Amino acid sequence: MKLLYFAWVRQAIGVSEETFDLPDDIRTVGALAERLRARGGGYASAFAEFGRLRAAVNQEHVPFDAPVGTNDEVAFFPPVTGG
Amino acid sequence: MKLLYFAWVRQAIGVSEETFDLPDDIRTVGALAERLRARGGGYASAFAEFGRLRAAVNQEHVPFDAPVGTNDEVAFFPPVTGG
Amino acid sequence: MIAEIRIGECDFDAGAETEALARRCEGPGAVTTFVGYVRAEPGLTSLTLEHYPAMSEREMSRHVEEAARRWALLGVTVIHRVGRLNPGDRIVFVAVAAMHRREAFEACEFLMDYLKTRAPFWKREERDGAVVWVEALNRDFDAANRWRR
Amino acid sequence: MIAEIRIGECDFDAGAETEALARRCEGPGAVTTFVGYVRAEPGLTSLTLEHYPAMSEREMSRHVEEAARRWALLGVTVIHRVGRLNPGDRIVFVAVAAMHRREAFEACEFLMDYLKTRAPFWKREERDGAVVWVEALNRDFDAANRWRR
Repeated sequence: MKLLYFAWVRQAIGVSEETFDLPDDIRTVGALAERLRARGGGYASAFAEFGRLRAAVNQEHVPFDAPVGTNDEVAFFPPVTGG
Repeated sequence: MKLLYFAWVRQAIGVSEETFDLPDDIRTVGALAERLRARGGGYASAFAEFGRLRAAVNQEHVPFDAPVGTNDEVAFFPPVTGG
Repeated sequence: MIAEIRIGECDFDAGAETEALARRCEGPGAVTTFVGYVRAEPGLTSLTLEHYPAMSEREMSRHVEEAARRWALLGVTVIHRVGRLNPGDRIVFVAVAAMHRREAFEACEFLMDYLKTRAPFWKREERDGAVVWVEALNRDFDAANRWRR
Repeated sequence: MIAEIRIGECDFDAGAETEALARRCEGPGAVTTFVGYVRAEPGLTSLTLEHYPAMSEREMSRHVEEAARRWALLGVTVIHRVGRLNPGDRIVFVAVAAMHRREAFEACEFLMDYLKTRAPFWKREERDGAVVWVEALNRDFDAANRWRR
């Protein structure tokens, strides 16, 4: 799967995108976020508070209990501030 | 006093403005409209239905029971349709 | 609050007016504009606007002052054309500059609703060779009444 | 309904876009526009916008489709700039053409409210030499929630 990070999430982690082999036991966006947080370092700080994060799966906004699959593009970012 | 007519009121009467010596017994816009209607001809048709008319005294919208004085500028016209 | 009100036969450039307003206000966050056109309708060949010159600009100034009392505005431009117009021609322009979009949207719609129901302009249409005065619409008065308080 | 959506670093000409939309729609009665600017604030030296390219245009298309389902619209133009901008620069343009002004006003405000809360753009400001990410505002979410049904 492809992971994308934007704004301060990207800055904390230090990369804007990466490829990730989705483990079988991860079935939701929230579980994926927990696994990424467990990497520590920039990931731990980017994923410290899920309430400050939003997610999209395949370019659509989703809640953290939404399912994820192995071929999905998953993005994590702060609440949007365009316009 | 100065009288002004606009849109189909002006067309029915045939003049756009005129000077009028306000009689002592006319104290409101409505009484003035009745007196003009009594002139007959184009005035009778222009002032046939007060419900279709609006008025302004000294460039401000007023209801037909508003007072008029001898130096006022009084305008009669249909509901506005600009914009 | 910087207001500019113009009535006349001249056409206007909506983009240039929008930019001029933004520059006059020195850094607004939001500018909302409205452009009203002569609709292209089958049979409609022209539209002629007359107004009550001594009153129309005063009335529009009163609307702008009322808008400025209700919302935190930085600037307003109102332009209304008179004379003979063709389908597709611009008739009216209202632009409102504010720090935030909500004020700009509300004040712009308020000004249009008031202009439609209180500014002394009258339209007559030439349709299939006949000349007819445009009738005022109840929905315009309903729209204006929303702002009463 | 004719929609045009553009995202990029290029500036836009609000007047030319308004006229282009009106021409494409062949005789709308009303065009409402919104222009958002980088506010001129003490200490603010620049604003940089980033976005999620694969998603931002799709998301804005979804908003335009939703607006077209709710209101009788003739055309919509949405332009959003990205990259580094200075105080006073234009950021965003939304224009809505309709037969009547009410639809044009409501759809334009709806599109801005949705764009502010759902389109994947992020602003960071350079203020007095420090770089800070702009925080989302509760009032923007309240504004967007007004349209829920």
